[in-house]
Amino acid sequence: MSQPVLSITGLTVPLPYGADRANAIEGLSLSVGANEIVCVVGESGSGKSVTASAVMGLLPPALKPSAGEILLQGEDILKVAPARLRALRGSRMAMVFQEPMTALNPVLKVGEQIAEMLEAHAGRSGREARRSRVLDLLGDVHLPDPPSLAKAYPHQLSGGQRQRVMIAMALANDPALIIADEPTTALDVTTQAQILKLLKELQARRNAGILFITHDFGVVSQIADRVVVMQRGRLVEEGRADEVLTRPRDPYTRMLIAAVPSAEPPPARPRQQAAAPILAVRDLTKTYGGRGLFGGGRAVTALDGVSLALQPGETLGIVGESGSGKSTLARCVARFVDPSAGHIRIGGDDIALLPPRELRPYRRRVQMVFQDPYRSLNPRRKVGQSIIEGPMNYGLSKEAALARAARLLDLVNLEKGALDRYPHEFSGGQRQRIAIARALAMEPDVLIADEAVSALDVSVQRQVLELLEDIRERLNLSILFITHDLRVAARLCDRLVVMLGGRIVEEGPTAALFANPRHAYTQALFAAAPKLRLAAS
Amino acid sequence: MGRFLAGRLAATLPVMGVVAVIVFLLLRLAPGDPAAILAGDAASPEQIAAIRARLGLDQPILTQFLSWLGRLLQGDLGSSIISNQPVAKLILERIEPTLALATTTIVFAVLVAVPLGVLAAWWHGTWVDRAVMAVSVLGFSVPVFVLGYLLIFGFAMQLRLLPVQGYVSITEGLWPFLSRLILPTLTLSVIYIALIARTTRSSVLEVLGEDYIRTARAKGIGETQVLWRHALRNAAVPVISVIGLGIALLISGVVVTESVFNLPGLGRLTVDSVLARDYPVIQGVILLFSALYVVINLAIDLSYLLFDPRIRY
Amino acid sequence: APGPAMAQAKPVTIRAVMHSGLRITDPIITTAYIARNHGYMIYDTLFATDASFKVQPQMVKEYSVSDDTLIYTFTLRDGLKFHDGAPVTSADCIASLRRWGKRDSMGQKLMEYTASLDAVDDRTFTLKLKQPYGLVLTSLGKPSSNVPFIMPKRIAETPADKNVPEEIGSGPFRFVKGEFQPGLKVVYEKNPDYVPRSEASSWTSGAKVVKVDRVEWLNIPDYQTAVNALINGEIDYIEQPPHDFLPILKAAPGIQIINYNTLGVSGMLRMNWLNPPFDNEKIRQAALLAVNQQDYLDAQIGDPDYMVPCLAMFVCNTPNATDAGAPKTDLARAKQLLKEGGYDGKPIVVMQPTDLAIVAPLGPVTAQALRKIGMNVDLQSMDWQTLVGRRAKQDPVDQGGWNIFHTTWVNADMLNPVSNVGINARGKKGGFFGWAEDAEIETMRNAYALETDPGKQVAIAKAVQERAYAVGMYYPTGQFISPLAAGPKLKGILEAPAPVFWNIEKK
Amino acid sequence: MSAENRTMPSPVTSPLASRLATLPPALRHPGVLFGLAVLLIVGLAALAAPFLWTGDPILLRPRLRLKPPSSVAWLGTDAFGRDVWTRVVYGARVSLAIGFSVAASAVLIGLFIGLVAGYLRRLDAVVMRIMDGIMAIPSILLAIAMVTLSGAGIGTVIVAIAIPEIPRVARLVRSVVLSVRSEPYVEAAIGAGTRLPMLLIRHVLPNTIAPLIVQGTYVCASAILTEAILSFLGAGIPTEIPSWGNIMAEGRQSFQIAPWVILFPGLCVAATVLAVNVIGDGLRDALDPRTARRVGALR
Ligand SMILES: Nc1ncnc2c1ncn2[C@@H]1O[C@H](COP(=O)(O)OP(=O)(O)OP(=O)(O)O)[C@@H](O)[C@H]1O
Ligand SMILES: Nc1ncnc2c1ncn2[C@@H]1O[C@H](COP(=O)(O)OP(=O)(O)OP(=O)(O)O)[C@@H](O)[C@H]1O
Ligand SMILES: [Mg+2]
Ligand SMILES: [Mg+2]
Repeated sequence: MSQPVLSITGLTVPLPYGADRANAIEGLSLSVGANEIVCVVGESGSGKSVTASAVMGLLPPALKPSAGEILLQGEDILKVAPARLRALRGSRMAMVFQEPMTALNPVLKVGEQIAEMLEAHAGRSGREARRSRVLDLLGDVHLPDPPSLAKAYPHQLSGGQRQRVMIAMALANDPALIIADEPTTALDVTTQAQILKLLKELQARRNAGILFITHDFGVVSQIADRVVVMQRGRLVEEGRADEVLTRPRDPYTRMLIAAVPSAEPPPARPRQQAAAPILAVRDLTKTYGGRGLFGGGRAVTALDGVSLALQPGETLGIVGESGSGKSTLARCVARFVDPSAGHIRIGGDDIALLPPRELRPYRRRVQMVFQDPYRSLNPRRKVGQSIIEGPMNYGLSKEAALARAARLLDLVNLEKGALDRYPHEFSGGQRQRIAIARALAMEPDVLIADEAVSALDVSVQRQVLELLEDIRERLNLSILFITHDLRVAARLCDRLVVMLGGRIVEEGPTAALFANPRHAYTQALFAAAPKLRLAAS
Repeated sequence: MGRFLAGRLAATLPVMGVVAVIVFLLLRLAPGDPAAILAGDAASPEQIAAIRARLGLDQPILTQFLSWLGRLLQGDLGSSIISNQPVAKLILERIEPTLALATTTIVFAVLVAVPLGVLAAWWHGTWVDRAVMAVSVLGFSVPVFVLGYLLIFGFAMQLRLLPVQGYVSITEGLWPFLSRLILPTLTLSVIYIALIARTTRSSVLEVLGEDYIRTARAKGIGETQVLWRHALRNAAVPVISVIGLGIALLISGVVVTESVFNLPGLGRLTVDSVLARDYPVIQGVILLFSALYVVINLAIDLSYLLFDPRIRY
Repeated sequence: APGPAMAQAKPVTIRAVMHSGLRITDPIITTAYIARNHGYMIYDTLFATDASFKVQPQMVKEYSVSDDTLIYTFTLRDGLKFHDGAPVTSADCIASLRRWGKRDSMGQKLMEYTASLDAVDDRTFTLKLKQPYGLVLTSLGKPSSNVPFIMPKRIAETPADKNVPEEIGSGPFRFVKGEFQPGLKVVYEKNPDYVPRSEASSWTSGAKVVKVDRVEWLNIPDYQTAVNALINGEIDYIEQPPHDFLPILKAAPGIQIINYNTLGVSGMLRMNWLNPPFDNEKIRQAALLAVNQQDYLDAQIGDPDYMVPCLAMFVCNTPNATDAGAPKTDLARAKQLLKEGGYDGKPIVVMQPTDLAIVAPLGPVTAQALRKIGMNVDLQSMDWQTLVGRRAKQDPVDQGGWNIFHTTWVNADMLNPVSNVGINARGKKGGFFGWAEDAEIETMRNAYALETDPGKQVAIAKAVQERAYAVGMYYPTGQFISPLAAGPKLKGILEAPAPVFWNIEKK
Repeated sequence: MSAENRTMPSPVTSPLASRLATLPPALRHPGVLFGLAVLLIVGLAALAAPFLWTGDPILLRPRLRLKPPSSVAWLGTDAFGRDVWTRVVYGARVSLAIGFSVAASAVLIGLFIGLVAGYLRRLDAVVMRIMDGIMAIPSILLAIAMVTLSGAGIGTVIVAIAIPEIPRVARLVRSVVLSVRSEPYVEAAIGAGTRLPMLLIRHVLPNTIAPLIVQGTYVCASAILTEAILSFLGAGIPTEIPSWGNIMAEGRQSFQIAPWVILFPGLCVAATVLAVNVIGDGLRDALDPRTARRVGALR
């Protein structure tokens, strides 16, 4: 192998005083060769993003590397002058940031933002030349109609499109190194697949090295040449992708890989068919906007005559394209938004159009677990207070509510002491378990989980999924489970509905649907899911 | 957009209605009697009562309000009780100096405060930041009239660079016009600069922490460009809001500044007519102020469109 | 607009800052001094008082009094012309006097005794009295508010409680209507048609020769600014710079400080006779014994050069001056009177106008004096117009009434028992605010008005003053002189009981 | 960002650090400490006014008017011969009282209105139009009208200055409420059947505190200044009750011959306003929910 594009040796970045560990990264060494894709995986907070920022010279001021070197084609990033560093950024190395929603400047047209990259590195001087180059780039990343797209603002693009704009920007000056930090976390599998394909194509064409950060093993297995595994700031394992995935040596790697849910639905659970569904939705329609005194602008039909039924003890999965109305459905059922028309029966009563005042008795029976566990807990209230709030609203005494909360914490595998701590003192997985405990404290009939595990890394995700499996058995709970991760759906759900454009396009038992998808969109969805070659667990 | 405009303009009516009612009640409940003022020192109660009757001040408040409203709807603001001049004429005569002062103040304040705020945010936590903040807070701490006197003392009396007082219309030459506005503008803009600079600082500071700033840096563009092109435009909306909110503040400040520098503007007209209980003039001026306020707020909301393409109406 | 002749050379303009802004342009409906000053600019008077308190003809060429002193015949000078070009006629004078007679206190009195006013011809008219009356010429030559200014008949026929529609007189200046901004700026230009008398100027009598093209009155509300502007040469004249600024003005090069009104100004402490405790004569006397004039003058003026300690109600250094009956501060006696009067400790409401710098200091001084003898004082700050509204209320204190307020008068208004409103003892029936009521004084005032012998008038005035102090009509808080300040370019500023702009040159 | 370092929990290693760590985080900010110290001094001086070598604040000595600072009158005398030091010390009582009660009342009332308007859609339009209306009336004018309406007095001045501030506070609170009401934890609480008053108190209110403190300090500072302006216009506190505002307003006449009358209260106003503003800025830095969230998220 010739000189690597990027070679990091012995890099250590200390954390500021008072953090949970001394160094964000410690003695890290890794390299990326030309025309090579190196995937970095590891738990949340293991230092992946800090590594990426260090390479770009974009560490936050609080973090200063204390040892090691970062060679970009032989030049030490940590030692070069700021002007030189600026010259290197964007021309020799470029980065695709994790969050396409926030990484683009909302007030500048995307074309301008790409052109700025060219401008900054003088190479292409003429305004016209730059313009045509921008259009070429937009075409390269398979964006439709580049001339009009270049004039769009970021908020006018879908998540996938923005992600591709970021990539186009990164490629603008043919950099030798591309760093991509979890570029697909927020995307549904179809869009994700497009982007991965694109990256691979481009890399091959331009002979660049790519450092790709992700926690999705499906993605790793699809594109990685080599894999680097990080834990608590250290590199614990490194090797060729197929080797690491199929024959992991480090225990941590093995644990991670074992946590990846399989795409095969487990055998259907034996359940007795109840006579009446606990939740029945019929012809539910929701139109946003359009009304209002001074006109709310465009009207969006987010739900268009959706019907479904949920049996006691059943877990119903909802999958579908981004923007297909999944969250809207969940929020209508929980009555956080008012449906425009239709029926929602809980037990026997139709609550679809009840005024808020009369909803209170039903609130207890339907509980929701939100996608973002941190934001769904009031940061200023102790965990205990959050859990007992609901039961006490319905007349339980404080002692009884606390006793129940303690029991539930035990159920979700947290010690009792957790009651007196604040949400920020917990990890993401723990918080999600607290949120589940809070929902369960209401002793609901139906639990709605909207993307409740999407933000978690695989090991934590696995804990939460296990917890849900356990609880639904013990409490005979009905669950409406919304996800874009087909593996997760396959693992947990008894039945699945597939949504597209506000309608249900297909529905059936999980195994049957996986085996034999009939609707074209369902087929596309399954096809897009990354295939995995993993170590047998 | 059209509907938004129509809606907003429609919403001004209730606002102005509220203002009209509040002001009317406040004035009529306040003690003091323009008739007694007109009648003079040696007037008998009968003479005062006769004047009250002639002015219609002996009618029930509701009747007075309705007749004022009726005339207003015909576009008639009435006449000053004291000087007998039409209110519209009085206001027209006074509007120019106030408008001139307000404009120079806003322009000057923005030109100074925004760069100061940006600098402070950029040098966040350093002495530059602290100096800018200290200066702007200090500016905020000196009563307007004290500052006015100090400026007059320094620039007009000691250095003899500028005139002490007065107003000259721009039609009589740019320098005569400007020279008389410089000190009042400085005086009035200090508070304003403090307010805008602080808002700009915190707003830019917030934006500097955003992901797209990191993206911009990752492109390898210079820091100046990061600051002006990427940060400032995103920080604009709160800054514009505070400029808008500050206009109410400006109107209050104008009152004092106009007296100190003897500018024949609306602020003085307002104070004079309040002190003389010249009801029709006060009502007219306040109505104008509230209309102005509504229009300015609308303009500000519209200007958001310029800075943030995500905002639509 | 300035005529073509003026447009050629730059007009010589005096820029003057007056004590307040002109809003009401009718010197008959208001007693406001600014309106009086305005009146002297554009109107002329039949008679005028000179520096030795003698009444001299002004518009009148000659006059005669019948032997029974009941018929006065007046003949106007030649060539008197209003600014609209019309000649001044007897009819104009009669209408103007009638209107003035409805408003001015001396005018009202004169009209009481007047049987008729008749035109003999265009330039001659007569005033016929019902009985002999001593103050006919004194009234017609009255130097201060309300001055019987002569207006065209059509304007003088405006109801006496309505502002005149036009500012047209026959005086030495013309009002420039187009440049009038109420409360801000008044512009006068020289009246080229004015024919001055040949006598030397003395107060408001004699020649009124205008030596500049324009006079602009500006209202600069902040004296600090006005003083600075004068020093900087932006203005030429400040009518009444507060005394605290005089040291600065004196120190500034070329600034002249001129005591133009040697008669000066008097302060007045006025009690409300309708409300307890000052409905009780003993307590009013207690108050008069508690206060000390020197304190007022010190607080108000500060500079001894400009104060005239004086307890004469009809103004020191004038014919009627006397200190008869004047109280001497005596706290022990005051306390005793207070006890005798049965003061119950209820708070005394003293109104203090904080926006009127010359009156503002009086309230606190009174409060401190009354507290010293054990009165409970509620000193209430307010703006002058609130005070003006509130002092007209005859209600009890807890219903918006009041106990004490202070004001100041130009001494030209205080010279005799008839014109001095503080001595008006008619109570609620036409008395001045405070509504002092005393039949004895009213009788003496009438006697004074009817008395034609100046020596006897002086005796009556003395008796009135003694009685007025004894019943506690008011307390004079002291006389003072308010000088004017002028820039180095002004020459020839005249002494007068009101600021006048004729005879002033600007070089 | 360095704001985060400052608010990172301090290491429990040195004794000083551990003592600092026991302070609420907002109080550890140096600006806040400085501001509090200044306010404490001014506040104590106001409370202990009679014991600070002061005389009678309303004792007129007309013969001693406008005397420069001397051993008799440390800070000189004003145009009534009153002792400036005494009046400035007593004036602290009034000025602080005005600053704080205006801030407190404007914040409390504005908070209530903002919460209600932000949460009850139906009231929102009406209430906010009224607020707009009040906001459109120049505050000085309203104050003059109020003062002339009910007479000059501390109470009136406080009400007069507070009223125009209420709409600004209400707007601020409303905007916070609008953004908080869609937070998942608020929905979670609704889902848990929490009734409206509790929902507002427990979940919405705490989020308004940080911006309200900033706004409150701003209002407090500007109230002290507005009182001075009102006195300047002759509609302020009665002269019998010394306040920094009316001392300066009365002293402005003698500004050039007796600058001490204005200078000392002016310095006091400047120091207090500076202190209050610095506290406000410090609290904003320290309590910024974004900073707080970022710190939390990092752990
Ligand atoms: N600005 C900062 N100031 C202080 N500590 C920081 C900062 N940024 C990151 N850290 C710390 O550095 C460590 C590594 O963070 P990093 O963002 O690299 O994690 P990551 O591996 O990217 O995790 P994730 O998968 O959640 O994105 C964490 O302990 C984090 O708390
Ligand atoms: N408050 C709202 N106002 C207007 N439109 C909305 C609102 N919320 C959602 N929508 C629109 O309704 C449609 C469905 O949104 P929803 O959030 O239900 O999608 P989703 O299936 O949950 O998507 P994702 O997987 O991206 O979360 C989208 O087009 C969205 O833009
Ligand atoms: Mg990361
Ligand atoms: Mg969703």
